[in-house]
Amino acid sequence: EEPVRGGEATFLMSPAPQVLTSAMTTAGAEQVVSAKISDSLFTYDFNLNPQPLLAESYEVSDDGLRVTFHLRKGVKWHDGVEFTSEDLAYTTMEVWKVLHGRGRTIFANVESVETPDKHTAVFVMRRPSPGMLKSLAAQYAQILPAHIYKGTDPLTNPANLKPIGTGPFRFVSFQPGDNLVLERNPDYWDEGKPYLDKLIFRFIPDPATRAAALESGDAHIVPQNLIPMADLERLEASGEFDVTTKGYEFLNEMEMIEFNLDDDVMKDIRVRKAIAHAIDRQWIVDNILFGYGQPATTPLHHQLTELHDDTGVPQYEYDPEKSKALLEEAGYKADANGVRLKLVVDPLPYGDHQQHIGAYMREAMREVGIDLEVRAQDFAGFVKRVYTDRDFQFTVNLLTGGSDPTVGTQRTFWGPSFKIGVGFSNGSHYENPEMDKILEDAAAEMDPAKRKELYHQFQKLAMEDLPAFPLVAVESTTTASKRLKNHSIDANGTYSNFAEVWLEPAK
Amino acid sequence: MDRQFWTYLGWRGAQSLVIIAIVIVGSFLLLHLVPGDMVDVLGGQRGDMDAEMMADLRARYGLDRPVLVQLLEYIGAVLRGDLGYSFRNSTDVLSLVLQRLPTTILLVVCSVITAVFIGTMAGVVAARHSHRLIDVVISMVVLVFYATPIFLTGLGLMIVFSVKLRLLPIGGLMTPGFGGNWLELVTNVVTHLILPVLSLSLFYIAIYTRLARASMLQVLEQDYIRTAYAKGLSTYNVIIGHALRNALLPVVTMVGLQIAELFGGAVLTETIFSLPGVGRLAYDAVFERDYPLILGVLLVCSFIIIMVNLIIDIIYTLLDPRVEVSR
Amino acid sequence: MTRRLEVADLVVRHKTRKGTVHAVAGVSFEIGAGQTLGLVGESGCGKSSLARAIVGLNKPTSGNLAINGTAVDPRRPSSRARDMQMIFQDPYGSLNPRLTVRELVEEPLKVHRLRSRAERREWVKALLDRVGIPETMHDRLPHQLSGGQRQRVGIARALALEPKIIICDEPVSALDVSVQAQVLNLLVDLQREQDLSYLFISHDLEVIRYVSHWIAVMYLGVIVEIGPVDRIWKSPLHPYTRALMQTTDNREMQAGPEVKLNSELPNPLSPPSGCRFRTRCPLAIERCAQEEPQLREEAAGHKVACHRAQEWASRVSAAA
Amino acid sequence: MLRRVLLSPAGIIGLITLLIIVGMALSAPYVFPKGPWSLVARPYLWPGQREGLIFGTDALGRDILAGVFYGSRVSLLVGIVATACALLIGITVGAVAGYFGAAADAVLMRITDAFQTIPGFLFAVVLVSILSPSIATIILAIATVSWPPVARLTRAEVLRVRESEYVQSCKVIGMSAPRIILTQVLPNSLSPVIVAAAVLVATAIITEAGLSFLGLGDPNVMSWGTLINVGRPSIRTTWFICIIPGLFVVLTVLALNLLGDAINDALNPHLRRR
Amino acid sequence: MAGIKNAQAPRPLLDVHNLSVAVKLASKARAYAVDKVSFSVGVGETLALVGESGAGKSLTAMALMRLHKAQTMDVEADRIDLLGRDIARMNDREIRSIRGSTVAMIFQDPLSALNPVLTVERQLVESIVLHNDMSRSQARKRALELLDMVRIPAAGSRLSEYSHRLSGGMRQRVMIAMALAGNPKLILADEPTTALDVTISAQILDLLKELQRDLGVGMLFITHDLHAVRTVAHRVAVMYSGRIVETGDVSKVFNDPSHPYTEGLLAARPHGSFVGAAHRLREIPGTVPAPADRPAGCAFAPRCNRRTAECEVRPPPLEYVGPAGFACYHPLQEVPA
Ligand SMILES: Nc1ncnc2c1ncn2[C@@H]1O[C@H](COP(=O)(O)OP(=O)(O)OP(=O)(O)O)[C@@H](O)[C@H]1O
Ligand SMILES: Nc1ncnc2c1ncn2[C@@H]1O[C@H](COP(=O)(O)OP(=O)(O)OP(=O)(O)O)[C@@H](O)[C@H]1O
Ligand SMILES: [Mg+2]
Ligand SMILES: [Mg+2]
Ligand code: NI
Repeated sequence: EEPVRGGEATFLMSPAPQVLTSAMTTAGAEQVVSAKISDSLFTYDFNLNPQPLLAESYEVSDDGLRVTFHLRKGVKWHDGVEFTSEDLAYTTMEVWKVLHGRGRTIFANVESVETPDKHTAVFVMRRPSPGMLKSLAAQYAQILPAHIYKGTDPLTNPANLKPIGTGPFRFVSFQPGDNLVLERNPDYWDEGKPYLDKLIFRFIPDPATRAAALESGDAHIVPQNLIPMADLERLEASGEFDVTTKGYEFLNEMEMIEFNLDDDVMKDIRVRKAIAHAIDRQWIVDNILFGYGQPATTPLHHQLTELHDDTGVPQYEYDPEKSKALLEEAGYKADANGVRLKLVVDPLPYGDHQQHIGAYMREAMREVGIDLEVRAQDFAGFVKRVYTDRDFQFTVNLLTGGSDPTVGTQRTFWGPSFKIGVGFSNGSHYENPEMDKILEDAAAEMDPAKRKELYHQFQKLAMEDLPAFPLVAVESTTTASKRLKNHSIDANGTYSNFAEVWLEPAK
Repeated sequence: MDRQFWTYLGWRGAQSLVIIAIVIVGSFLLLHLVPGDMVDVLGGQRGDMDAEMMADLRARYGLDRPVLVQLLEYIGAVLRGDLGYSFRNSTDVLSLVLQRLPTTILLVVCSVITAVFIGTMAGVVAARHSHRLIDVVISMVVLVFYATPIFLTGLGLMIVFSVKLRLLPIGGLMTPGFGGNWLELVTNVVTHLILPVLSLSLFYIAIYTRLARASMLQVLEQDYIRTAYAKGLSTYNVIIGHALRNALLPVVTMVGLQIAELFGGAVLTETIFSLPGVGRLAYDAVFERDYPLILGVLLVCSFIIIMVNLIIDIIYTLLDPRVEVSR
Repeated sequence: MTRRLEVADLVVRHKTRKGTVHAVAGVSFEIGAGQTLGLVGESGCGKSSLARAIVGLNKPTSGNLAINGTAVDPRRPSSRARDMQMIFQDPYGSLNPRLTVRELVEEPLKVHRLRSRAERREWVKALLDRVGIPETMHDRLPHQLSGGQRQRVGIARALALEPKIIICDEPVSALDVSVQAQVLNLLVDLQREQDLSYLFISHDLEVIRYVSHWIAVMYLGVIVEIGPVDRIWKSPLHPYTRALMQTTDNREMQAGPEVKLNSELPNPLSPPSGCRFRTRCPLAIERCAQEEPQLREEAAGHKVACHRAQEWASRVSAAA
Repeated sequence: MLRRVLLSPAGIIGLITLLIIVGMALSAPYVFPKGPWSLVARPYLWPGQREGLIFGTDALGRDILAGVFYGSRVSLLVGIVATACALLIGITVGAVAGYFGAAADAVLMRITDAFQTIPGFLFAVVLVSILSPSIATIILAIATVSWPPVARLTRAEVLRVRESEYVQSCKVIGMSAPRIILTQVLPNSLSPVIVAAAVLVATAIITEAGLSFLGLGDPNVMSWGTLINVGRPSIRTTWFICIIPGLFVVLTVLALNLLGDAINDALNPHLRRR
Repeated sequence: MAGIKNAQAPRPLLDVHNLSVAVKLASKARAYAVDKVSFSVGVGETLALVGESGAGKSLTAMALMRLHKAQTMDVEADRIDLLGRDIARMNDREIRSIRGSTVAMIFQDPLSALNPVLTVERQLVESIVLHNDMSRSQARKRALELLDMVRIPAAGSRLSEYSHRLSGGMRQRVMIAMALAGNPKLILADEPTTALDVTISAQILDLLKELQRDLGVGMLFITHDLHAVRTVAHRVAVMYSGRIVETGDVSKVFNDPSHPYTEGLLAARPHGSFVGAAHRLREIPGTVPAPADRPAGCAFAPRCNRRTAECEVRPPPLEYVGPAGFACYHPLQEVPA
């Protein structure tokens, strides 16, 4: 189909972004909006191979300690200033490494950035970091204009709310909590693009309202499961909307149980296994996720096609009898009511799925004689309870795997990442020197085959020790009007810059 | 308005200050005595902050000092017109709240006016025909409005008028990036507000109808109504000229008592109709443990509610010359 | 004659937002055993304030009180209850609507833990019998009684503790004429039987005259004239008393200056200087504005607070 | 009084509806011995789609009818307990402020004012979320925001009754202040409060539903609000999950209001017949 | 004291025949709160309607003006002639046209009878404009005249006052001024002085008497104050439990009553002191029956010491002896057989 220029597309989101740059935050909303305003070095294809954006090409030295980026020429910031390697150097060293939650890990090994000329930047590494190259999309690595930020406190720079970027869309207006209006950048480096005249973001907190807005034609695209799953079938059936799971290959979300290994009951692997056997994960996929996901076989998401490998990895199929036997073995006898032990689960209060899984587990656990209480709290309470007070038994958590294990999964299983007070770190408090070594080696391994093997060992060991039990590998959905084209064409999906997106004129 | 009136107003002003002081101290202590602070949430969301960084942040935001010290400083700041800084939103609380306030005020004021106007009319009609069919019908309809939770009304109205009939926009205060002259702007805002205002006011229409009906019935029993009839006035003139103003007095009082509730109800309405108001701001702030912001919202709301009550007192004084005696 | 109740220089103030009302501005009198002091005056002159201060419902600002010769601190409304009781004006409002007649009369005894249960029953029965409430009505609630019956229950309740002093604040004003007579007769009979002392408040001069041994006339917080009933009735000296008499069918009043009032009570928040009555008094002279007249005895027990009282007093005695 | 209530059609309808709901609450464990949580069938079954599930199933395949039965227990419990707490606080504050007046009145009423100037529902949201949602915190929050009107009402009534002659007469017979408050003032000033209580229960039920709607319900307890919350995201498609419990909220609130009105009417002529 | 003598026989202004007011009770039953009363008021004459509380005096007045509550009461009458027109048969519009203009009313409690939120001027001018063809400014002038007429000092400044700022006597004067605004022929005064102090009440009675004489209007003066009757009325009708039991010239009725109730009422008022004379007041035992509990025969019979079996069967009719009449089988003047 031939793209058509013009038109306004409306993009629904929730929560609302608080600032309009993602260089200093990991919050999803900020990532989505800022990607449209400011381009990153790369975007990624569905197999997570980098595709040029602001970096036309790159090369890595054999020892992996020098990474050279050749930057695109003739790119201008929205205020007309030229984009140079200086911007990249500044952002890397003073923003990503210092202020960005993930960036602090991803770029931890970057010692300095050399700028031999305006269009070349060389990352000098302390240790090789192959994972870094998977993480240069806008959401983790948004480049800031040095001429605006340098010498200021990036956290309070007014440009955070009136961003100046290099991307296909320019900032027009922002009503915090309500809407953000962007317009076409006529000086975009990729001439002719973008196609849309205007891109409007509306922040709608209520799921039913979002569905209604999409249906009434007030909006065109809703990313990341923000349309209630129960509505998807009907919307799809109406013929006016598309539901796709493409475009989340970098996200790789996983519903995972984290067992608190500091807890006397949870310490016992038999109990952990018993819990694992008591859960019918296919039921969860079918009934809670409406089929958008798969029972997880390893801690790595199946969308990480290069590394995901479950051969020889122990599996915990749904088997209540086995579960009961394990509990029996662990010394938990059933009382008159059939109750063997009482446990408390803390589902992550984010969206409904964890709560629903918690509610399902309460019933499933009853089958095997576990009286499960589902605790409710708000997000802050959850984080404090689990990561600071460590006053919990197990969670149902939603963990982002990211484009590479080093970005996400690693922190859940790597001993040193256990830090009191740090959210979404090693919540289980799992410490196994063998595991630590595997993960550290894998992180620095440049050879893809060896790397794959190391991660295979990781997957096996993780499932043997079972500090955390991966329940479901979630597939996120984007729901969009059929009139909106080209919105999920790479691994960044709705997180990409939307330069290619166009809107079919209404009939 | 004589000196007495001003003394009275001064007295009310002093009372208001005391009330605000109680609100400040009370909510401040409440928020600071519960577990979990903003840094915990921040740490959680960022994913990889270490304890040191969190301690740093606490020091930076002043969260590491004794609660009483923080309280005193907060009070000092409030007196200077500074409600603190919302680190989550990278803005100072006051400007954040003020930015959102117009929407909420618009919503609440429109709802109050709608509720009082429709409610009073319905109440007067019902009282005028008390115990006849029309009264029973009005009373029942209004009772159903009253019994239906705001969110059901809101979602219902939205599904009917926005999705099915596509008559009115789904939510928001105006079309994003709306550009047009002021008349178009007003029209745009009005169309956006119809459903939220309706869903918020239906509940209150019920209250005012019942109140106006009861108060009208009571007023119609009064001797001065008999006097008015004895003068030879027609029923219409008696009701409009003599009864209505007296019957409105409890309604006016009720508005004062209920304005706070309306602000509360705005949380739900703003959530459903995605209006960028303070209700939603506070709701979001709660989940982010943005204490300065929560405090700021509570404080500004209380302040506004107190001001509204002062205004209502003045209106009351104008409507009822007896206040100087009765209060 | 023993002095049952002595009141000296009693002052009662009410603070309101508009200012302070001197509802009772220094009142002194005494009541002997078996005697009634009738207190008349226009509405708002402070009759109730005075009565309430005496029984302890108001805290007086200053003043002294003695019961049976023993001083009582008027600012501490402690246990005056057994010596002194009160009968209220509103027969509908003065009885708790939730208690039966029997319970209402028994209540004071219970409060003071007097007598055994059985004795209490007996006593209540006797009391109710005395005030003329038939036994069939003992278990009724107040709203099932007529006004006169309620007032009788109120009287029985007041008598339950066998006090010797009863303060009656307009006990018959709210009653129908035909019932009024019943209650007045009851009160008079009880006084004779039990040697009671009454402070009897009314603004109906005929009623006051009927029940009282002594009459006091109050105006804006002060007693302007006080004396034996016959003296006051036949030869009132204060112009205000004379004005009140004009509103009755008093044909015995001795000739004197004709006083007809054409104005209303001045604002009690700012009473006139000098003689409080001077603004309405057709006979006021200059002195009245400057000097407040004191109560002076013009004849045995007959005291008047008027600068010109002696003028008519001499005429009255001359005529007598 | 009951007779008077039963004489009015509104009173009868209200009472019967309420009795049915109480009946549901009491019979829930017998009718649905497996409890409201058990996953009986596929999620999102429409009412009547499968035999025996007349209200269908919710987002997890739980029987909505069972949820409604058990929900009535919780909703009524929340309503009644929260109201009881609010009444306890409100009546105490109101009675003390009204009877003793002066300083006690000034202090208590300013505190009451302060509570009344904070948007109630918003405050409840803050309270429940920072104390973490559970049935206890929900009750606490509802009670906290609903006592001020009770205090005001009680105070006004107490002020009225305090000035009545029968209270004066109790002072004259030497009754102590606490005894006067308890035996004279409160019994005679609580009728409007009782009427208000019916409405308070109703309001508490609505508030609980509202809190649950915002996701602040107790996940371990099946209330109507829980069902509404579960059904809310998919209200566009499977609206019945939300609407059925919603209708029960409406019904209960209606019934309570009708009953309150009837009690009010029954009390009033009684008081007026003087 | 003697009643006021009326020189010539009055032309009837108002002639009421068998007026009844039925009150609907809670139990759906009806009770006659006013039971077939007949009376007339002549031009320039004052008829006092006396009786104890609940006798039906106010209802009688209300029924004449049709101001009773239609939902709970029914009014029946054979005939109510007002200036030759039968107002019992008038429709609502016609009744409204005579309210305030031909017939005016004054009520017992002037505080509650005046609208608290409207100024005196607003209320007075409203009446004036309604019944006279006047502009607002003329009406204002007329209002001042009226206030002067009822002797309100500094009338000009009172116009802008609200009723709660006025004293009781002043309020009643305003009410009277309002009643006079439509130049009525008949004034119904329902206990106009009961709420007032004795001294003020005397002033208002004087004023009413004067106005009535000067303007030549007829007045139905309702009261339970026997002294007031003597002061202002020419004739009196005594009501007991919804019926007129005795009527006649004031001096005749008061000095030589025929009905035992009238006599009892007069004797129940204290005259003299018990202290010297040691006499007790004459009591009438029992209380006035409520309309629903009224006995079949003479309503007064249960309290009457002259009753016979006859009295309990049928109510005695009101029989006239000349201008006076009474309803009793055993009048006081009866020569014992
Ligand atoms: N509680 C109070 N607060 C303020 N002012 C009061 C109070 N009680 C009485 N007053 C004022 O004190 C004055 C005397 O009142 P009081 O009730 O004693 O008069 P009274 O002679 O009993 O009148 P009445 O005949 O109407 O009963 C009046 O001006 C009244 O307004
Ligand atoms: N609205 C009403 N509903 C029922 N009964 C009524 C109503 N109004 C008056 N009555 C009854 O009618 C009877 C006559 O009342 P009315 O008011 O005419 O008495 P009244 O002679 O004016 O007494 P008062 O001296 O107290 O004014 C009373 O017994 C009263 O109870
Ligand atoms: Mg008094
Ligand atoms: Mg009357
Ligand atoms: Ni005479």
